[in-house]
Amino acid sequence: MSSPETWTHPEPREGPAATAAAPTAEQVIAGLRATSEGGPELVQLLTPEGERVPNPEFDRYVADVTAEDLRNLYRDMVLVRRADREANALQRQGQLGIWVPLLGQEAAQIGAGRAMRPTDMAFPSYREHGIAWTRGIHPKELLGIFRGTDNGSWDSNATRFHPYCIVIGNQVLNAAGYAMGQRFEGRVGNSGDADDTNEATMVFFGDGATSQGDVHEGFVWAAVYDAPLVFFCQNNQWAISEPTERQTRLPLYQRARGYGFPGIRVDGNDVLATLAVTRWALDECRHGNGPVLIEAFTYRMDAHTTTDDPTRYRLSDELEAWKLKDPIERLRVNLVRHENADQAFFDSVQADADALAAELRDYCFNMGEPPIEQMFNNVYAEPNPVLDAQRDDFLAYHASFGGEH
Amino acid sequence: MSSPETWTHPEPREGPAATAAAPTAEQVIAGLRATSEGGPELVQLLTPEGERVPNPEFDRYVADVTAEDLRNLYRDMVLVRRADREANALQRQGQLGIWVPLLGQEAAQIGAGRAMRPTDMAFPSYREHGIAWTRGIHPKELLGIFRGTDNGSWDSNATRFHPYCIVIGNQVLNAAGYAMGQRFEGRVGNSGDADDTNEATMVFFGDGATSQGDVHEGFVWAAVYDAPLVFFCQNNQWAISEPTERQTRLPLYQRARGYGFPGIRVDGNDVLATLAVTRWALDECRHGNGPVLIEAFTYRMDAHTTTDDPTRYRLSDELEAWKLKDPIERLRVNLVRHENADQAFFDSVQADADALAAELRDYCFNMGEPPIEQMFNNVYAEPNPVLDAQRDDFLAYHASFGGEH
Amino acid sequence: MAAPAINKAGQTGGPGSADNAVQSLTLGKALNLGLRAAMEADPKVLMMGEDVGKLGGVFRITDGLQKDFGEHRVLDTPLSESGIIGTAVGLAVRGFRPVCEIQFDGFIFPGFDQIVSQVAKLHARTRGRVKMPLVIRVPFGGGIGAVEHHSESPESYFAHTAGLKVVSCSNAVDAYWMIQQAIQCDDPVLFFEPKRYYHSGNMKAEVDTNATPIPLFQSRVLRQGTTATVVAYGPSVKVAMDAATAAQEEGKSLEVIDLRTLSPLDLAPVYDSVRRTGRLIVVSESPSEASLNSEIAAKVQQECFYSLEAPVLRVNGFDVPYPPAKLEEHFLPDLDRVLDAVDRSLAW
Amino acid sequence: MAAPAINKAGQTGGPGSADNAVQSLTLGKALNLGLRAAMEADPKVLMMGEDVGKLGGVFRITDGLQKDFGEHRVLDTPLSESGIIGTAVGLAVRGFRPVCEIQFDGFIFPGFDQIVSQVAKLHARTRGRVKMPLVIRVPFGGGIGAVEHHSESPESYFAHTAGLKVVSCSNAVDAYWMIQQAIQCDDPVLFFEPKRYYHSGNMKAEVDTNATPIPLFQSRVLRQGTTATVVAYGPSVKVAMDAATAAQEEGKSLEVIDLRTLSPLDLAPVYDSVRRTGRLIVVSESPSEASLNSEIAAKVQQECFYSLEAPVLRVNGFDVPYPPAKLEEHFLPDLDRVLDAVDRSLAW
Ligand SMILES: Cc1ncc(C[n+]2csc(CCOP(=O)(O)OP(=O)(O)O)c2C)c(N)n1
Ligand SMILES: Cc1ncc(C[n+]2csc(CCOP(=O)(O)OP(=O)(O)O)c2C)c(N)n1
Ligand SMILES: [Mg+2]
Ligand SMILES: [Mg+2]
Repeated sequence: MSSPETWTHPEPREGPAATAAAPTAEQVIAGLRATSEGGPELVQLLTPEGERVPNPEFDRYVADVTAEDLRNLYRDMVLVRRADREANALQRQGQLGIWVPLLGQEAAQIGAGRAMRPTDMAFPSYREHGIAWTRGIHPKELLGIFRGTDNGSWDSNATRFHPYCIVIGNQVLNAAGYAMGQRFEGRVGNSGDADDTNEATMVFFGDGATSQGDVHEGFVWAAVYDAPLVFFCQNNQWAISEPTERQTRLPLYQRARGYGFPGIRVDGNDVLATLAVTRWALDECRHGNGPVLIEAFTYRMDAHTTTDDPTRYRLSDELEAWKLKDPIERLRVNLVRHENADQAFFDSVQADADALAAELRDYCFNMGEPPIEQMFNNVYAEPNPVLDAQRDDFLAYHASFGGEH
Repeated sequence: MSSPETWTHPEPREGPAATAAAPTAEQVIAGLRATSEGGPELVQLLTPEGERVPNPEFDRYVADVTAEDLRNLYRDMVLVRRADREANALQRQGQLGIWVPLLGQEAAQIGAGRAMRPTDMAFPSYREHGIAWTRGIHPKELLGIFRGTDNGSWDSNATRFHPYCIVIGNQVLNAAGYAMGQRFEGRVGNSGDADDTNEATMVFFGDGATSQGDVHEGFVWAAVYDAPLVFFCQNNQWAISEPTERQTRLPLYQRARGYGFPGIRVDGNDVLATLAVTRWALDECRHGNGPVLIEAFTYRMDAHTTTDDPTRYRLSDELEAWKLKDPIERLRVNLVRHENADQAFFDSVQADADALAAELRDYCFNMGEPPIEQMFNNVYAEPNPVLDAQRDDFLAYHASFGGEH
Repeated sequence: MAAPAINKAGQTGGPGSADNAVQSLTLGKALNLGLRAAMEADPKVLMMGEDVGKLGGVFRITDGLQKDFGEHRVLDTPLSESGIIGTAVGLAVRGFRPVCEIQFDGFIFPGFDQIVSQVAKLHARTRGRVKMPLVIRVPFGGGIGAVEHHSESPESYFAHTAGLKVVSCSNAVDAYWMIQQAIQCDDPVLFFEPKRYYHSGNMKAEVDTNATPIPLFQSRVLRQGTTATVVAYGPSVKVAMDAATAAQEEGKSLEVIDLRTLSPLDLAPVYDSVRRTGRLIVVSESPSEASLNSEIAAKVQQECFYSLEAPVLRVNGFDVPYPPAKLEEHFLPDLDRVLDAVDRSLAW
Repeated sequence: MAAPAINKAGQTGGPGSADNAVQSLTLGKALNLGLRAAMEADPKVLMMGEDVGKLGGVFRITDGLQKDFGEHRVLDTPLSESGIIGTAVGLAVRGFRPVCEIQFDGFIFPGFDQIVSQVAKLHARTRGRVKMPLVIRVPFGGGIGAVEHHSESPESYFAHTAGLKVVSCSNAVDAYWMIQQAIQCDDPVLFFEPKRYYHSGNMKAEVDTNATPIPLFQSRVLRQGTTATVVAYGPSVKVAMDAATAAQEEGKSLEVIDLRTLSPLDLAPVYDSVRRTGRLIVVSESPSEASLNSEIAAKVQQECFYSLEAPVLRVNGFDVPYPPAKLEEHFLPDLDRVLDAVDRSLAW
């Protein structure tokens, strides 16, 4: 597999790109704007300094969160980040064709993911490694996508975590349909004990995706069919090289205003706030008040993918400003300040992270080559004589090289 | 050409459709709701009874409208309705394959159309016979579409009236692009005398169309590029058999709220209000404050097309209620009440309408058959040897029948 | 297959009940009864589309279904084709078997991305874990005197798309069975219906709802002959049959094959036939460049290389946008163009 | 043609100036200079697409253009392909000549409706009054080790669509000229670029910016031969040429033709060749069912019926979704599969 470097960039020999343009004034302003706190309507429960701020509306959604729960959220985030960094390194070492970093979005994903019940369903985009983690999917199950052996190896039925979706935004309609199905099956609006049988769906997409027609149609359908669907938009400020200004005039959570369902902006670097807001949104959906749009205001701290070069389009100042709001750091400070975690805990998390990284690495190095038949199998659920003949011909042809080919 | 009746309905022999269902309770309610005045935010300058009501915000946009202007608006509406009815009759007589009635939407279209300057551009859907009229297009230029001889014979460059668009909603993006072009060429935001060089674009679509992804993308692009584009949605309450409840929870003008540009609902049966609101919106656009969404709240008083049977899905009560708000009648009453028109005027309009109908009829009866080559010509602007050979072969083949075929 | 066996369908009373097993039906009515039978047989079967509920669809193919099965099984959807197909994908993931109606052929394109990127690929993407038992019904083809976008033949786009299956019915008997078989199929099926014959009285046929249908993905020899083979599908089958009747008067015996399945193609009967007749004419309303007819020609010239006495000849719509109605008689393959192709083949 | 004459392009200094007329360029750089020349030659030429501005596109093909021509001529657009193409239509109506970049082949489908219903039909719909001088650039094909949707070959969909023109370049010289010619063409052109060779150093070629290019819609014989003819386009041309080199060592002389134009097809050189060699192999990464290769086979079996000594054989990608990267070497036609087809043809 050729390294993606060779295809998204001119070869190094050609020298530095002629126009590695410095960001313009507008971009500087946009960048700085983005580092503000996300506007007055941003829901925040933990400040960047790790202080717990009261929120009369949302406190009750995390009233049951114990110190242990907080430690678990912290552990989730650290492990997910560590897996992300390890995978990024594996790409650099040529073990993966490409990697899509999640760095900086850990709180948004762990907060949202941990708000879900096992019976809820999730439709991810392609950067949802943290959500995957909360669905019980080991990071190694993601690797096939990026190494090029399969399109992800988890069981989407068992985990209720749909396959990654790479076509921007079109999974949103699939999620809307699934949520309609939950409603049609009577899994919405049951009260009392039967509340346990209620279900909801979450769909994940980025700021850039909001421009796609399918996302709009998802809003329309979910609204018209009262579908129990939480639209979870991770606004990480960038769609590859394009700032959110290329997609919208208004904060994205306000998009919901035109459809008649609630939209809310949460501090996506605050795991507690994200947990609270997502719990609220899922509750609304399960009780028949869906859909809901959540904009998690966060930041993509790394490149778009390992083939991307952010220095061409954004200032490093911007990244520095966001580092002060690191999602993991603020929970760590909070845990320490309230003496909810001691050094032993942090050491154990560190050890777990090391072990996870080693496991991931090991797994990656030992991933086999997929069998040729895989390309032909499962294209159809039922027989297809035309394709079967193609397969048989090719396998015979291939065998004629004595396995050398 | 087979009559559309034979293809959209079972043959008469098969008896009445088994399930010509009476509307459900929800539909009755929906229908009645629709006959309300469109909500508190509806802009109205003429009540259904023809009374002029003051409107501090919009009065100034029609302050220059003289009695003669009012008479001209009336004349426009009567002539457009007459052409519509004549074409409908021509379809019944087998002269047209299908007709798309405009009945009931005359005020929305004449008000909007007369607000445009000749240098503005319009992108219609397929029911915009009234807009066409205001662009100086004779109704006979529309007939080819419905008789099946061409796709409309007007010159869209000269009239600045784009061809009819039948794929729901996709002209909205085309209009957004055109308006972007106006901006790129510096035709927006010029002040003083140069205001005359400012241009804007209007795009017309229905309530049903608002569900299409392309309409959303049109909103996004126009907003992001500050395009001088007026989105003019004629909410005629129905998309074929589907009430607006199938498309949205909220009044449609509120859709704009999610994009950061103004949305406004106007009484689409009030030609004066529509004129005022559209003038305002075009002004905003020309001065660089676009885009704007207008929802013209109106009613489709006839079937969707001549092949449609509205008795299957809506109550005749609904139509009766809307008849009380007839757009032509209210202006007539107003003209009479203020003695701005006498019987001679009404007689002359009647005579003009009769003449127009006769002309249309006459034109229709004398429309020739299109030449076979037309099918091949103009597929490309430059030569295409493959198609040219197909054409030559077919023309030779056809000629071999001695023109009998 | 997840759905109940097909011979259960339509035996529970109503229009398709056993005591009334043979009925003379138009193609449209046969589809309607086939859909009804499928809905009765499996509560997971849903109908979705624009105007399919109260109105019964602009062609009335879903007539009466919403009334009898309710608004949660027959959905009058928002006006968005990507939405219809995209939500159907999600419903299928959830275990439903959605049957989507695209109102007219020319309006399938806003849903193209969902079809190509999701419908066609989800089963492969999940290595078989997620099935896509989805049917997309498309009234297609011309001859109805309609306006732009209402008479197109987009089937080749889908036959070119790996992961989809594509079929077309040409008569009431097939319509009744094929739609049920398509709904039972665990693969996504694009189902092309020859709208011009929906309500045609002289296309009525006796449909025996107790019969055992032939499998969905098989072509069928409709008429045997020796002079040349004519292959067609959907609305062109009638053209081919009419041509065969006319040819007979001139002493030419045409073998006519109804393709029925467009993907996967079932060309064994065609190869058999061409090996006997040595000549093949393929007929379709679709433009010809890079089309299904190109594929048939490409396959037959390979499989029957030594049997062909003339090249495979194609009778297609032209490579132009579907023309205004007054010109469609010239665009559409007709009996004369088929006979002309037969003559050219014979004279090769 | 509305745009200034092409030989003016690139003669006004800068990288393409006269005193530096011959340069050794990668295919990607040649495209970049071709686009620059087109923008210099005609102020109505616009670039639009995702990330085409500051970033210069994910492949850097528009590198430096926004900096030099401004944000109103090189548009970093919202993330919506229907929007890119749909607004380009409006801009073209207004008199612009938009060049749209689709970031990867698999992402053209959300824009499919605009292409099929508007781009392809507006000129016919207006009986020639509205021109559509629009170019849609599509980096296409595989071999880059990418994830799903990034390696597809959707060209057949467009070749099947009346009203469009479709071309593909296979080398730097063609890339430089063909992109300028496509932009000057008054018809909409789908422009397929073999992304896998964008930055390939050993595909560098000497591009003489003062030369006179051959017309856009012509195929070209790249290598003469007598044993069999091999036809290819885009990335497969290199495969065909490599096969010809390898075949030569075995004493077989392959004639290689680069199609260049996929719609309209220019098969005269192919017919000529097949009449001499009697054998034809067509190569393409696209799935084969109802594809361009089917079309070529269908046409050649007709035009060269008495010359063919074996059927036209196709070497295509398989009819499966493009596989994960580790399997793409098996999916993609390679030298061996071409040689195998040559052998099968010879043995027929
Ligand atoms: C339909 C489509 N168009 C283009 C792309 C290429 N692409 C991949 S990611 C991306 C940017 C997405 O930005 P956003 O939605 O903000 O998500 P993020 O990557 O920031 O998480 C683009 C343009 C794609 N995958 N799908
Ligand atoms: C993409 C597309 N899908 C379906 C249709 C069929 N169709 C024609 S008109 C119509 C309803 C349109 O309703 P609305 O937008 O409210 O406009 P109106 O006809 O009421 O003026 C439908 C579904 C179409 N023309 N285009
Ligand atoms: Mg983003
Ligand atoms: Mg309407």
